[in-house]
Amino acid sequence: MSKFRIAVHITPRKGLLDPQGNAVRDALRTLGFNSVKDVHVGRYIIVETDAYDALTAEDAVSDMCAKLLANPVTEDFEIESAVPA
Amino acid sequence: MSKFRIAVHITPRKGLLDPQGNAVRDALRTLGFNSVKDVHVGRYIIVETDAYDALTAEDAVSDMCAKLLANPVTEDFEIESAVPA
Amino acid sequence: MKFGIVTFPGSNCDYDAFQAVTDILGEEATYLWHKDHDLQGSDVIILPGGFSYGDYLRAGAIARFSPIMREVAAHAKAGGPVLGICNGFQIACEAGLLPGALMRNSHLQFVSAEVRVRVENSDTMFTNLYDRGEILRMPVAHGDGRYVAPPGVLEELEAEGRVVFRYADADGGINADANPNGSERNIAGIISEAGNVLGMMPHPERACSPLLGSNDGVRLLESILARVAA
Amino acid sequence: MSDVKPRAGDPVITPALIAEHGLTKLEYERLVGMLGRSPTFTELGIVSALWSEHCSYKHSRPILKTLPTTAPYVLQGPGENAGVISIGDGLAVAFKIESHNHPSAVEPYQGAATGVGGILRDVFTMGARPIAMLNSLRFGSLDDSRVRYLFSGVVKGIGDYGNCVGIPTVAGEIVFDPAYANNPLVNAMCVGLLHEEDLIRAKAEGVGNPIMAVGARTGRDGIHGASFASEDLSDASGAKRPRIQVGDPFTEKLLLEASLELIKSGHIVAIQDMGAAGLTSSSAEMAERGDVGVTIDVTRVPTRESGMSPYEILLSESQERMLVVAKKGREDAVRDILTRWDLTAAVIGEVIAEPVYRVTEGDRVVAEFPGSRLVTDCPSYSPEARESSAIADLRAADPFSIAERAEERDPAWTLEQLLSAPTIASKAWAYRQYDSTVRTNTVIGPGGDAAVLRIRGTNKAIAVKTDCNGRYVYLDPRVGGRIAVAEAARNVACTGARPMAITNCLNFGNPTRPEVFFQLKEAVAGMGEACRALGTPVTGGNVSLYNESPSGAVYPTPVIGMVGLIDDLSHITRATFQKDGDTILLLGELGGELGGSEYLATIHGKVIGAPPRCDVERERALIDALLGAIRAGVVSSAHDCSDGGLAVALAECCIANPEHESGADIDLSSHSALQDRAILFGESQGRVVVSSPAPERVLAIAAKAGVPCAQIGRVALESDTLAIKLPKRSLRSPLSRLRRAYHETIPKIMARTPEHSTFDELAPVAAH
Ligand SMILES: Nc1ncnc2c1ncn2[C@@H]1O[C@H](COP(=O)(O)OP(=O)(O)O)[C@@H](O)[C@H]1O
Ligand SMILES: [Mg+2]
Repeated sequence: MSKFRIAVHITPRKGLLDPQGNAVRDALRTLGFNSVKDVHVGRYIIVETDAYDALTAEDAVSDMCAKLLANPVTEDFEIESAVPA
Repeated sequence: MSKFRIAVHITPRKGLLDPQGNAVRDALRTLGFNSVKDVHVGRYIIVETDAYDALTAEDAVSDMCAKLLANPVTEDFEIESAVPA
Repeated sequence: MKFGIVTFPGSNCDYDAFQAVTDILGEEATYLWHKDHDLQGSDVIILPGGFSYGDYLRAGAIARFSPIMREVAAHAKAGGPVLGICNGFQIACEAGLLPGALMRNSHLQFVSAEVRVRVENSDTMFTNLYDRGEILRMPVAHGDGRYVAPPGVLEELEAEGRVVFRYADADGGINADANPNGSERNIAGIISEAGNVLGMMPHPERACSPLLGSNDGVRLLESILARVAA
Repeated sequence: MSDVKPRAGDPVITPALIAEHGLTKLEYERLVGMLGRSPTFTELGIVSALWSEHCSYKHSRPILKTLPTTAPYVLQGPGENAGVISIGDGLAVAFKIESHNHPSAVEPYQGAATGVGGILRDVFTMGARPIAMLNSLRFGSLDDSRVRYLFSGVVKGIGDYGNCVGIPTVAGEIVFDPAYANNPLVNAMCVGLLHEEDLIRAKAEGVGNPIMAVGARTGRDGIHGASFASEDLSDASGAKRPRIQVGDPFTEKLLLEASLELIKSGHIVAIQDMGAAGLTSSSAEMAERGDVGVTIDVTRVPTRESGMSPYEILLSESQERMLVVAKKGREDAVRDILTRWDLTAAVIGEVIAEPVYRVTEGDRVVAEFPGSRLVTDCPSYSPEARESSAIADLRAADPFSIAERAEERDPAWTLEQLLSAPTIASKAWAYRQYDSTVRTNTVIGPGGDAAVLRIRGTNKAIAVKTDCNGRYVYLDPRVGGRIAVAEAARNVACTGARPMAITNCLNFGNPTRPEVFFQLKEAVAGMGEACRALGTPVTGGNVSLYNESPSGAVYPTPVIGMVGLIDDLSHITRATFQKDGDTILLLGELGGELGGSEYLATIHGKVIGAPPRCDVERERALIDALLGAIRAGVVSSAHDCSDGGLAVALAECCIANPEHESGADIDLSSHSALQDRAILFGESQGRVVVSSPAPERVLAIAAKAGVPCAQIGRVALESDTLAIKLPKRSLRSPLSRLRRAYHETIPKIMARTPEHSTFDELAPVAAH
């Protein structure tokens, strides 16, 4: 067993209203960043877990996303490659 | 001008209590993911902006982070390379 | 004396602050629109509670860039009193009028309850009508009320008597059970270095009538009156 | 009439498509008859939404007509966005309850949040400023992790939305029963305050007046939510998830302020929330009420996504939107107000003289219906109603035939079991997440019998509460319907308020099943009887049918939202014991019934017997006596007996307020004709526990009103025990144990699952 670090990106599902992203976009424009077209705000989760190898670690995290970390109704998730921690 | 997409990771500053990370870690263990050692929860922000080139876009986003997107007292941020959107 | 109460988009305790000032204190109050640049001659500024800009991103993060905040900062710099309540406290921290930050409650839930706070410093322009060590009852209602500050800053606040209120139990004990949000050192309210900006999570403006459970907040407003009028 | 032709790219109308739209063959024929031709895809969508149960009330309209709706103080009865009653001093109260059951079953956080948003809009479109939120929730057993996930998600959704908008959530009820396992009920109620002269109705008027879309932009959210709400929940519902809308309470707050400013400005003639079936139902209903025609151009509707079809724009259920009929020439003034609040307003149509409902896409007509027949011609059904014989058998069973368990020899054990039943235990875990004090009017918040809000500028207050015991309605719908109203009235009266009027939310199963339709008919009949006797007309409500899952229908649950008026602040009365040495009295009869009780359900796992009798005239007398005593100033506290009976009521009087506990000594030993357990835990109706410093005055007032009343004990502030002498035994419970049972149960259960409260938008567990 070795320790791995896996990063997960969770973003609001496309097409669903993203009030948080909209508020940040508008705020940035008010601050003078007029070229900002769009903003999406999601979650960034880092999981440190023991596993036999990177693949097993990634599989486990994918399972965690489906079960807990992401809300399948409103969110999409993306898992980065595991790195030794 | 072209459109770029820049991802930003904002994480709770090390050493600060991360109750959300701890709660997720405990929850994952309750669900049977016993090998999970630690979890950190941060924000993932995607900015889509117009800029002359990738570098200018990244600079602008770095400025956005310093001004608004991250709280310097409690958070660290990291900007990924701009990709054409 | 005139109180200016800032209405940010999403403020929802501006009305309560207005009522407390006009109805209970019998003083003049005016709403200040976030897009304006005019304090309308206000002597005291209240940054009220609520969810400015929905508290999206971070509580208070967007509101601090509202046009009116430039004048509020100038007013504070000139020694004018500023009272930040709940979301107003969060905005004041984000704006750098007060040190530290307010993070998600440690239990991760919104908390609406009556709490007790102990008066730690009764020698401020906001607390001069209280006794030091006195226990006050006030409502809290927030999701992001956990006060944090870098270690050095905490020591400095303590040393300078700038921790004004601390969550306490009925007997004045400072302990985890009395702490509704996990704030460091049970801190419920702090004051700026110059002593003219107070930020607090509990709602004094909701504690202004025995009919509603407590009028312990009245003397906070009266303290300002006493000091500024003097 | 215009020439309406199918739009390029629209699906062809087939029997399968018609079925998918929830229309029966007969309904489709009715539509063709009305149009005199085949409908376009857009028209099919419109009709599917408007003729859905949710919008058309096709199975409930004739039944609802039997309810009383008038009183001199009713300014607006059913038919508008919310009911309105006058409370004197030129002031009025607008209130309404609504369900969001199906969305919450699929996505509890957003489902509940958008339910709160919708009911808020219903109230502020009447010109009222919302002053309080309530809710009524039903879930399965908390032992189930999926139920805990639903419960925590719904509570967080309600809290986050109401807290952000800044309206206090002050009262409600939460019941846990396996009957709701796969079909939770989430009903939200809003109460608003207005000056009578600001009352505005959603009635399109004035030919040539522009119709404007105001607030958030339209996206592809929740298309066909209304018809979704009119189907059974099956496993296939999971596939419908993209329909779920996302709420934005921040925009709602801006919309609230902007709308109230708009109404005051005099620039508009009507305003209505775009709720279920969105633009379609709001525009059609406004036209029908005003008996005018309308035309709408979908290309002028501000959208969030590009390429939306007329069908999608018309049926979108994007939140935080309003439809406004402005006065001609005031368009810019309207826009200015919205702009000040960072919101958009766009002219999208016009009121026309020609009696048609017309939708265009630019110049092309994509839908057109004659007159207001779209609304008025919708079908109406009275299917067969027949009681299920299985339920009749349950009712006939004798609860006293059930033997006591060995542990029951100590009644303190039974009492603690009941206090820790999640349905009875303190709901502070939930309502601590609701801001209940914002707006500084909350005199009594969650935790009392009803919530009390003072009315500024007067010496008055209003009391509000939601109530229903679905188990009673299940066992006997007529009696259960009566009890729901009577209990709500009693709760309001316990705070010192005269019950004034109700709103209601009828949560039932599939009405095409005879036993469900029977329940609906009977329950509404019972409600009507109680409303007439108590003088509390119905000013509005909501019907939610098809609350079924593969495991069956929910208990029939007609939730009552009651509003009462207190005309002197000094009459406000609390539920818990206040003063040492006060005499404790029981207003009403001891009763001794056990049928349908929480005792049978919790201790014996049985749902049997006839629910308690409910004599509505006696309920009326009880309320008169109670209010008489309160107004005479001789009542220190008043708390009604409901779930768990007299023993639970007494325990709550002792420990419900953790800041002020007191013991009590009670003597009921003279009632030897009754079983001890029936005395303690029977749920006979029409009873209130009162504490008083002047018991003889209470007795005299009760006698005059013809209400039985007896002294049963004394408040013992310093005692740390609730002691009750019974004919055969006695009960002694240390307050510390009662406190633990009552206050710690739900927090402990919810602590088992930290995963459920982790994120803002909750993550579900592995139940899907
Ligand atoms: N969902 C809820 N939201 C707010 N308050 C609630 C909720 N559920 C229960 N409460 C409060 O808890 C108290 C007890 O509720 P309930 O058991 O329904 O009382 P009763 O039996 O007298 O009808 C009431 O004050 C009620 O307002
Ligand atoms: Mg009650």
